[in-house]
Amino acid sequence: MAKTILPYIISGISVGGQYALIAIGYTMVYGILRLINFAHGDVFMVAGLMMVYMAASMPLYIAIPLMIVLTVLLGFLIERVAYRPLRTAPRMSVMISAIGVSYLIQNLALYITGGLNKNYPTIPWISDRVTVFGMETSRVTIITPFLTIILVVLLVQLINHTKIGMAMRAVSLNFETSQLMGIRINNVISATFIIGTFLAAVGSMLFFTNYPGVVPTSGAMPGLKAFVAAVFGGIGSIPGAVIGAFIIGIAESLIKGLDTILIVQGTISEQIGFATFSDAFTFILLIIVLVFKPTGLFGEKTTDKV
Amino acid sequence: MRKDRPCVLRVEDVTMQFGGVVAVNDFSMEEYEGEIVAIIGPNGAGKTTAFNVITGVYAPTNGRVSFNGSKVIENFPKGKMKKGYLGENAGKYTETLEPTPDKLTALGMARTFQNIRLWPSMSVFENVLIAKHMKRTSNLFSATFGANRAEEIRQREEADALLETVGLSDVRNELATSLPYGKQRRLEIARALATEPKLLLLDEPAAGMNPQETVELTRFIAEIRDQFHVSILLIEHHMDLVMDISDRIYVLDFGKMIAHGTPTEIQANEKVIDAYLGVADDA
Amino acid sequence: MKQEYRKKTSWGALLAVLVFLAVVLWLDQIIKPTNKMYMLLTVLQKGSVYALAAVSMNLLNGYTGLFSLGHAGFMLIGAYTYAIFTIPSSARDAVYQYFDAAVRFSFPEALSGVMGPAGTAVGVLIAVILAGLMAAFFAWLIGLPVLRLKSDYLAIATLGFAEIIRAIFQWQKLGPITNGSNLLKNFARTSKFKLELGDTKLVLSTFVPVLIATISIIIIVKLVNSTYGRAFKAIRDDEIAAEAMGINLAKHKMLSFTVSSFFAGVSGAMMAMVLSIAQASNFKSAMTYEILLMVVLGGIGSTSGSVIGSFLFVAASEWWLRGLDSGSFLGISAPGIFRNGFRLVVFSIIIMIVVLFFRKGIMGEREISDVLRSRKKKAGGTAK
Amino acid sequence: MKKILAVALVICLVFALAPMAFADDNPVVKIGVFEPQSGDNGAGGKQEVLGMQYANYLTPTVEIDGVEYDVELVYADNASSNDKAPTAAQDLISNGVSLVLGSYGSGVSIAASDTFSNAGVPAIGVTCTNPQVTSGCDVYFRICFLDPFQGTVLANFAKSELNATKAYCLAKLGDDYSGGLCNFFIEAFGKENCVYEQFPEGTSDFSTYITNAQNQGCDVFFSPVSTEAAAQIIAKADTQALGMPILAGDTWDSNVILNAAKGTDVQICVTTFYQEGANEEFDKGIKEWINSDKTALANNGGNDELAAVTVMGYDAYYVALEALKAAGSTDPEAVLEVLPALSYEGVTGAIAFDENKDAIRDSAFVKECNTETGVWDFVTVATVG
Repeated sequence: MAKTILPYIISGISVGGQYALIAIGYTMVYGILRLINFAHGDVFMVAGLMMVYMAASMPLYIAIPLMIVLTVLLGFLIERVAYRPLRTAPRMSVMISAIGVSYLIQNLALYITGGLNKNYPTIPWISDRVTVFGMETSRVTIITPFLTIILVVLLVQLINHTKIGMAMRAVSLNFETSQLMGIRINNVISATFIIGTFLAAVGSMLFFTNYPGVVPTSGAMPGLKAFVAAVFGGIGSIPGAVIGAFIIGIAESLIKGLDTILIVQGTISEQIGFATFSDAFTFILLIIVLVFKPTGLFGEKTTDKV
Repeated sequence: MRKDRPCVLRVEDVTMQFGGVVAVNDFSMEEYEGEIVAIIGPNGAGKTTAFNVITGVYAPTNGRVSFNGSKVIENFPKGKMKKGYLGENAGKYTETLEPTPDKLTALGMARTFQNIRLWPSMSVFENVLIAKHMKRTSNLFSATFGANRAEEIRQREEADALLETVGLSDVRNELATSLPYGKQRRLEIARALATEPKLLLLDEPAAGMNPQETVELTRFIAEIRDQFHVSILLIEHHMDLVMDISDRIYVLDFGKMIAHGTPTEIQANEKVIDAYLGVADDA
Repeated sequence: MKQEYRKKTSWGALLAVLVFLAVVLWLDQIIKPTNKMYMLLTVLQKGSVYALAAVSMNLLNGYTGLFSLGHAGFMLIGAYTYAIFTIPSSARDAVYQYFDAAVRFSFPEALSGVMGPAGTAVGVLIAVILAGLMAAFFAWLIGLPVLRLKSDYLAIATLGFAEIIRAIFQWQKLGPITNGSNLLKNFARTSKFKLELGDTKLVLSTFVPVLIATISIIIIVKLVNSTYGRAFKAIRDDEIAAEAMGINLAKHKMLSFTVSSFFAGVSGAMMAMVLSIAQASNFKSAMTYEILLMVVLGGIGSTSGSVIGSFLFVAASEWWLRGLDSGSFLGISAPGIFRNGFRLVVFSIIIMIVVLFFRKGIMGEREISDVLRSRKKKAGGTAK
Repeated sequence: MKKILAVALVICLVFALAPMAFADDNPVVKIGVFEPQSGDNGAGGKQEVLGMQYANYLTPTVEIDGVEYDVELVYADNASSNDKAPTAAQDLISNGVSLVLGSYGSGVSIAASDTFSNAGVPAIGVTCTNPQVTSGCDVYFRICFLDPFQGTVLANFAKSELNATKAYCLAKLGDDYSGGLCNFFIEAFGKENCVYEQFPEGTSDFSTYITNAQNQGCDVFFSPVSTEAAAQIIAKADTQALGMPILAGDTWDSNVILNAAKGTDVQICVTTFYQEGANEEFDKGIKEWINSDKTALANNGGNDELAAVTVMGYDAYYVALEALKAAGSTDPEAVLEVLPALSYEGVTGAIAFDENKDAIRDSAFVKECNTETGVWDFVTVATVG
């Protein structure tokens, strides 16, 4: 039994770690701007594409830092160009703008790649094959969760113990009041986007090393799932997003293997086709959470003012 | 007091807690047909919260509200609230009755809002007409395919008549939010009247008005009580207005009712003077 | 000042619609598929599908203020319902290649047996309505839990439901009904819509979808102008005030959601009809986004805006900007830049410009009739 | 007001532009190329087009009814997507093509068949192997073998050559090519001995499917999916030590697979239409051409390793020319009339159509990937007896 399930769990934890790195960007932006940044998943994809093109023309030790810097720049620019002008507009307009940005990035990527699958460069060491518990896998699978947790701990430290972190917490509690208190909202928002895209860039490196094909729509599904993870954990809460991401990663992996697990167990005799629902399951989880605990696992309750 | 008349609204032991904060604590009151009753109290005393409980916006933590002799809202502390309940009447109420505001409006309660909530994209006329939606007999299909023409014409005429009565006919086609403040207030009241209520709840109708406008409003409120045969419950800070038109007054402080009586009684009440009038001069 | 309420049948508008339909019917006869101008018909066909989809989405997002992103899911239900119930029995086995088809009933076929050629038309109509009803039914099921959610949570929940619906329709176990994840075809489709009057054949390939869309949009316009439409707008403008004025939020949101989904289902059926195939994998969330962008382009809260927006969108992406993809555009030849995908890039930039700088879209919240009226006023000097 | 003006301006512009397209009266015959240039099958589609382009480069003109015509290839990208296919097809038809070649991937061909049939423009399927392509459409012909045949060949090969007793079959949801081929494979291999799974579009995590195959104790991994997915499956099969041979259909006969498999220890066998080296002269010519043309080289994945689909594309072009010659007209209707009786001796063998408008072919090549050198090794020619 354990041997049957273990590979799914390990692969799930690894995917979960990658979702977590994307989910943090969603949850932080939502916490501050109340905006579902639909373009975040696409930024993640662009990070992958940049790596593909840069690794072809320069050594990895230059390509990786450069890719991270450029991705962060992209995240920063998106906020500046597409969200900042709409700061006072209704929430729906901003969300539409986010969808528009996502549409633009995907189409741009489609144009540049010609719609063809691009193979992610092999990053030495992390993509080597290793054996864990008698199971063959790549090293990236094993290091992802650890790296994720280290980054999250660092981030939490940053938020709890630095001036910008305090400003972020203040802004997410109350936008207008913080503004009145002299916090430079724009700087805080830019910082949020920079941190979010930085983590997405790191996440993209791990994700695409693990699943080495980059297409224009590569970011859409992981992005959506990461967002669901953020909602699941309670939007605005960083530990919540991380835990949510791990749960979703593992659940998704188990769903894909559920037929096999049940057949090996002897519970069922033929395929049921659960794998069809591997993406949909995430959303089923989302709807259950939204209906029964709309604030997620760690979110705080708010009351509307009349 | 007009105890000879039927009781329109009876509030019993209503308590509203938000987490550890008790906004309204064991508030009880009644209002009889044709009365104008005011709730007063310093800022943060829980007046608007009490309003919101009565109109169904919030489900109370504990207590009961009856309207026109029948029970419409009832609740008792449960879940997290059960442990943290700070009121005195736990266990008195056993039923859960939490209607949404529209149900209460359908029964004959209508309200205005402290910070005016007109429908901004619509004209003055439409604002009143939509309030008539509730009185429709048509369903989605008959309305879409124009089978409700007679009703539609009638409702339009009624809305126009109402605008005429409240003196807003001249701005009928203006955008509601383009009106001056005083007229917006008046329109909000007209809109509430369009639902043909028995009880009209006015949340600080004179807020932000100058003395001249306040005097007009005072007259207006008295007029509509007589003309539309409604009882009126109002929250107000303008003491002139309150003392002028109220039949009775309830005074809230920190969620608790500290006094009630006729304007003269209240003006003489020590507690009220200490807690309220003594501290804050009327705005 | 007081104006008499007059019945809003504007004969001018009706005449315009009839003339438009007649022109479409005429174009249908003169433009053959091998003609260069056939693109015009393609645009009319697809445009009417998307116009209805956009108008129905606008009913929800624009008039009721419910930001829902589940449109593609309801269109999928409509497309499948329509397709499944119009495949002739002779073609069933070929379509359900790997399954034993469970549904073996076709409305057009059954009715043409009873009523002759007219039965086919009635059958198609019944299937289209059934497609709408199915979508509305699913919307009702979904609406029960999710309509309580606020703005962006509602958006993401409905988006999720669309994905769930898509997965269900692709499920192998439902193969006997849905043909698994494989495509459905050979059902009643526009390319086969013809009317035989003695010797002359009347081609109806474009006329039928345009007609269905026109009727549906007229119904939606009537709804929007009715007391229910006003209630929807009240909910959009201020939910709390609407509820306080006796408008039952749950009921009206559900009404708007199901009606919108009904027409989404109808547009899904039309999409199947026009594309002549139906497959779950086509109804991705990207389709919802595109429809949303059409609504935004035309102006959120304007029905005529949605119609104009979707025709512009379809015409630009299918026809006018095609040159951007194939080497030369407006006489400029630059195969290096104008290559595959450039059209969509230009297109998405245009959309971003609209979203950022012309937030009201083409029409704002106005309708064509408002625009015409204000022009008439201007022409008539100061007369009120 | 300004906006109305703008809209009116745009409309005027369009109608001003439209007539420009009519002025084209050179003696040109147009052949439509209905192939994916983007999306999942974009890489494969480009390789198939290469063959047509090479043939067009060798034979740019054709004599029809005594008149010398320039042959123009008109492209339409069906984007590997069933909902884009009908519009792409319509685009070709409106462009006045005499006949259409394509597509790589069966789904798009099935999706577009109605459009072709409605316009009466004949289409010749080059490598679309699903039976529905021709069975459901009166104008669709095809020059390759069919999935029932290919599936049986593969199943027999798995049983007899690979000694497999239990097969894991992986297809893409909603993809007629992989789904169809898996179905016919399962039919031939025995339903009870097969595990059949489908992955949704946009899947990037194939490791779970590999674990599934291992856990269920399968001994052959059959996954005739697109080359995009293939590269990822191979990478995962390597890192997770799959431990069973991978078997696939004609799409995998591509240098994408060779590149992905080189240096790994994964065993890969495919069935295909053509074996490199069967016609030395042709091989040499086309390789020279590919190497001389930068775009062609890029479209072929950066090297000159021939894909079978390229060769099929080459043959398809000549079949089209033969049809035009036989018809003696550029009229699609005339071409349609002569197609059933047409025969042509191509590089991939003799081509003729049976009563189902399908090619009469009874053999497929089986190749195995040499993971050290990164080329295909010929295994056998398989037929179904």
